Amino acid sequence: MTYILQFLSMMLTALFIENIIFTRALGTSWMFYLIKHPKEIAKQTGLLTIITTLSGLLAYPLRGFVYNSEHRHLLLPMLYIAAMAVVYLAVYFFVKFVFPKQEEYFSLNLGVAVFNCAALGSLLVVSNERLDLISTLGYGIGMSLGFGFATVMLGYGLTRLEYCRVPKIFRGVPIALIYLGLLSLAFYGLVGHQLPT
Amino acid sequence: MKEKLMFQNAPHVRQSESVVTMMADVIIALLPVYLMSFFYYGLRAVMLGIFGAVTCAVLSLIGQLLLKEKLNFDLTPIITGLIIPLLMPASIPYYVVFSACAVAILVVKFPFGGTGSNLFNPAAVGFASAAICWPKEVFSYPATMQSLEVFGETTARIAQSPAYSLSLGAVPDYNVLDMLLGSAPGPMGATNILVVAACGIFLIVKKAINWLTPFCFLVPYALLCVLFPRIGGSPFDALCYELFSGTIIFGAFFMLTEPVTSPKRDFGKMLAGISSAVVVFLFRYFGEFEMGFASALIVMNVFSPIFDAICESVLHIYRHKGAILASFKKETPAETKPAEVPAEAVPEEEEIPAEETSSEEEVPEEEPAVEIDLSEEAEPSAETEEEEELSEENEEPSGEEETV
Amino acid sequence: MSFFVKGILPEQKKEPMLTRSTLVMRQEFEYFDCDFEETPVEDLSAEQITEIARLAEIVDECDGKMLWEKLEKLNLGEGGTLIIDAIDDEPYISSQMSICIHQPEKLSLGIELCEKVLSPGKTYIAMYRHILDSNFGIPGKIGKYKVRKIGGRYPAENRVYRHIPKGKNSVIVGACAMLHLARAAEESRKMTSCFVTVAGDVVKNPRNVEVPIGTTAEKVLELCGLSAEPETIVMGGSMTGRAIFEPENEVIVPTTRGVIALERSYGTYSYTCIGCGRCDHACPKALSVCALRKFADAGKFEELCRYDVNMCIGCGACSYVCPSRIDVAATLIKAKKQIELARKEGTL
Amino acid sequence: MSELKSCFKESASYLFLRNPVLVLGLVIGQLAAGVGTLQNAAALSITYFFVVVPTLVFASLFGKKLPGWLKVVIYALISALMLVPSYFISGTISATIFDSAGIYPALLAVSTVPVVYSSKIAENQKPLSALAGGICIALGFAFTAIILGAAREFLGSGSIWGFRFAKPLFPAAKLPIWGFIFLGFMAALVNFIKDILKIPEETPAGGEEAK
Repeated sequence: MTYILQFLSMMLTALFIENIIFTRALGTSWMFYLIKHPKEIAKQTGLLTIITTLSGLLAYPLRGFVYNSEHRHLLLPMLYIAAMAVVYLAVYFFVKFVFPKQEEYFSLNLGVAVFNCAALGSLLVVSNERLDLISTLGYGIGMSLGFGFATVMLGYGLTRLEYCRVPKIFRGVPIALIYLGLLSLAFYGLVGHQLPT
Repeated sequence: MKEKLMFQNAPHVRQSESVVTMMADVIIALLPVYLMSFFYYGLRAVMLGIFGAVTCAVLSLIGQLLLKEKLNFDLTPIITGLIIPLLMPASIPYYVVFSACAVAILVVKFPFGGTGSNLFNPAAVGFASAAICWPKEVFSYPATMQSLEVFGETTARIAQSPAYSLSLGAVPDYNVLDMLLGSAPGPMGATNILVVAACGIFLIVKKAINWLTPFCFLVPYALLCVLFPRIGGSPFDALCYELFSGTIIFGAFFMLTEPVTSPKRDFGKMLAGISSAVVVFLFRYFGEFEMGFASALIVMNVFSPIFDAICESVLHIYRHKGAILASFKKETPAETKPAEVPAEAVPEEEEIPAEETSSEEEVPEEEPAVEIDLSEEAEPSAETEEEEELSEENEEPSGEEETV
Repeated sequence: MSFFVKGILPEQKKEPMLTRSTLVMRQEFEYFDCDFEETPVEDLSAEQITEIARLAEIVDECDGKMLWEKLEKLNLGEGGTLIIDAIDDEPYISSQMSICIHQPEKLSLGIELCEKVLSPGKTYIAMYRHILDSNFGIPGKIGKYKVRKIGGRYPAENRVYRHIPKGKNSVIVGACAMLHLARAAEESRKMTSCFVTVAGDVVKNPRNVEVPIGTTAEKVLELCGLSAEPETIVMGGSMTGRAIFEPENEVIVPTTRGVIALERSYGTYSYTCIGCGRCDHACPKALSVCALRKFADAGKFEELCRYDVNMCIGCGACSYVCPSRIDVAATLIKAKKQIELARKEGTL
Repeated sequence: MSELKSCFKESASYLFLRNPVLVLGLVIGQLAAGVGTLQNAAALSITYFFVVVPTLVFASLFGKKLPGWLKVVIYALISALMLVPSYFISGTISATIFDSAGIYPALLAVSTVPVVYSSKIAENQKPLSALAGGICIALGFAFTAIILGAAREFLGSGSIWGFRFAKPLFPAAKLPIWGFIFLGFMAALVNFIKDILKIPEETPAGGEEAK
């Protein structure tokens, strides 16, 4: 029971208080891509959740060796990218032999869903917090779900911008960035005054 | 006779109320609040207000010039500039007010297209950004009844605000009457609960704001505070301290009701009020800062179009009720013959005040089903309709009683 | 549903036109010939009355259709209702109401004839009740016919249907048409004139005037006198009428209900929408007007259709209530027409 | 020769008119959150250069010979390998650079350009134009990052490259939110300059800006 509570509290923390987009600004370009393709959001968020969980599990026993190294900042990302590569291959072959019909979709989209800043970023943030296994899992899943939540929220706001009289020079990327910044401001009120690491 | 004739579209009589009168009402309602803060903190409070208003007005003119728009002297930036200092302590340095106003106008308003297009409440964002940037200045409140230096650094005695005590889980050392009258330290405009509430009721009576928004915000918020108190003691104390500390009452009347960023329909306003009560409560309960209200308001602004969409989908069903019912009844023929069939034979469905403008084509466009909607909920006589209207009007005073 | 649809309550400004007697503009009468000219009015048969309406060329002023077409097609029967339209819910306009007040005998005769043709179970005269800015009392009965006071907000004409019993036939005819029917039956007079309200803040002597069809707006205004140069002259109702530029070329037609001269124009008076949502509540059809206007400005036709722009009846309530003085109704009507055009061309 | 010229013209547009950050909207998060100071900006620029250029060149050389599902892994692993030299070079900037820049330099290895762009565009290019394109993308990134880093460092802590010479004007400028907003205004500025020069949206000419 305590494990479940711990898991849930870490998940909610990662989902709202330390939202991956609003407070850590990870995976924004992928998010902007997804906003243009709203049907993909649910699928890719699901993929992201699976990938982060699996890679986190895979790298969890190994990261103890890396932590105390002098070159932690170099070795940790390389370890995670290697883990992600393994997970990518595993998932790909799993799909290829179990659901052959889905192979085309996965060969096109799985790569983007695995190798992106949101996935690697959430893994790195989790490892920097030095949490135990349950919390790591909860935090990772919460971060992935938080990504989907932020994408939906931002996508809704940006469609609203189509009907605003946005000046010509602000249309497109600039207004999306300002909108994102202002939303992050709201979440900062919750977190308090601290820089993310 | 011909020379002066001008073109104008159909309704040739308009309501006397306009944006200017609405905004002027809000400004008039803010003046007593400034008077009270003048009473408690001296001239500096008034100077901060004037400084904020002038800054915002000048910046909005600059923004309009930069966007090469037609210059439009609307009063909305002045309201923004008057609200921002009221959310801050009277000892706030002028540069903090300036930066908050600059963010409100140049970041929140103009990139989105100026008045009427902003997606966030400018005052809330301006205040939130200042609070994040200079938390020490924004959240240290001077004790009341001391005249502060008009310009420059202040050397006022700093007191702990009730909101901060609450966030620590301690009972504030001011009694409820102090907090009602505003002699507890806090944001310079938001502590005078009685004055602020009176000004809010003035706005409601003048119909510059809708009574539903503050009502639907404050009642659920009070309920939440009673159910989950942060401090010990009787629920009434907890309620009063939670409700009267921070910017809850001020925000409910002056910030939550901002027309641009709030939902359009009454139903949407109700939903928004209730959900912002929950979000504000959560932000204040779990948040690090005392600025829960402003942050929660920014988050709620994102959701207001969703509330509009909910209203629209409800009304869509209402408008197509006839057609939906008909299709439903077709599937279940066991029921009695629907009333639609003879009513469709009503020959002259549409009675538009027929003039040249409402041309002939529009008449057959009207679907007969819609007329049935009206007839279905037919009142038996004109008297009942009058009662219905009276009850509509009677609801307003009841809302005012609750909010005081 | 009053929670969603509130409607508007415009200032009616019907005084002093309503209580003053109708002014008759000098004109030549035209008469028609028929076989039953000598028959007393009481003995006319239903077919003969329809024939009279046809010969007299009576136009129903509330929708511009010929009266005889209405009379010919219908036989209401026991459960049917005949509604005499004297609603006049637009500000200034009071031509139909003034007929009911000043010429009740003629009107009763006209209604009696009409009843003979349609044989309805119930007949009443509908009038708009909310004339708050004058202490004029609407009579309970005109002749032997009951007056039903239509309450509520503008546009009241929709609300008439609320009083129709479920599943029953009903027909609405204008009060002026009834008056003309009575005249035609008694004097064999053709419908050569119509009733027009001449009002506005620069009209010296605002009155209800009976003018010959085809008179120019300029002449009508000269008759009543102007105290200042008007910026806007409106043909038709104050809510749905049309601003005119050449009063010497614009003629009165049977459906014209008013000529209104206003000192100030709202044409150049424009703020941006602040999203207050008053238009949403004003709309009698429960449309999301605020969103519709945004879509119309952005040219989003699919969204406009999804939000039911085709249900707009062009009543102008949204424009009336807008604090920013935006021409919401005109925008929506234009968008509606564009969509109809696109549908015809098959591009949508 | 003219082919070479057009290839360079194409690549040079990445510096300004098709700036990867301000116009294409890539790698925003790392810039907004990671570039709080000028030193961080330099570290990120170096890392980005090392990550992007070899990956793009590799893609144009061998991309077409690889099966579709393997490509992404290979590109990601190459860019991860390239973190090694960039780590040691950027380590010379300052002793605490990796503590202040945090996880953001490492994240560049899996950003859009090395992973997606290489398989979508660089594969169809010749190695030379891929090289030029990669260099220009990295330079365009560096240009944006350095301006942003300098501005935020000056406003946020009143210093440039760690040398303090003024009182901080606006301490919150170091926060990611202000990174987003500054980037938004910079992108608006680019649009404004494009608007003044009357450069059409689709066909960037990119001559005089490429200094």
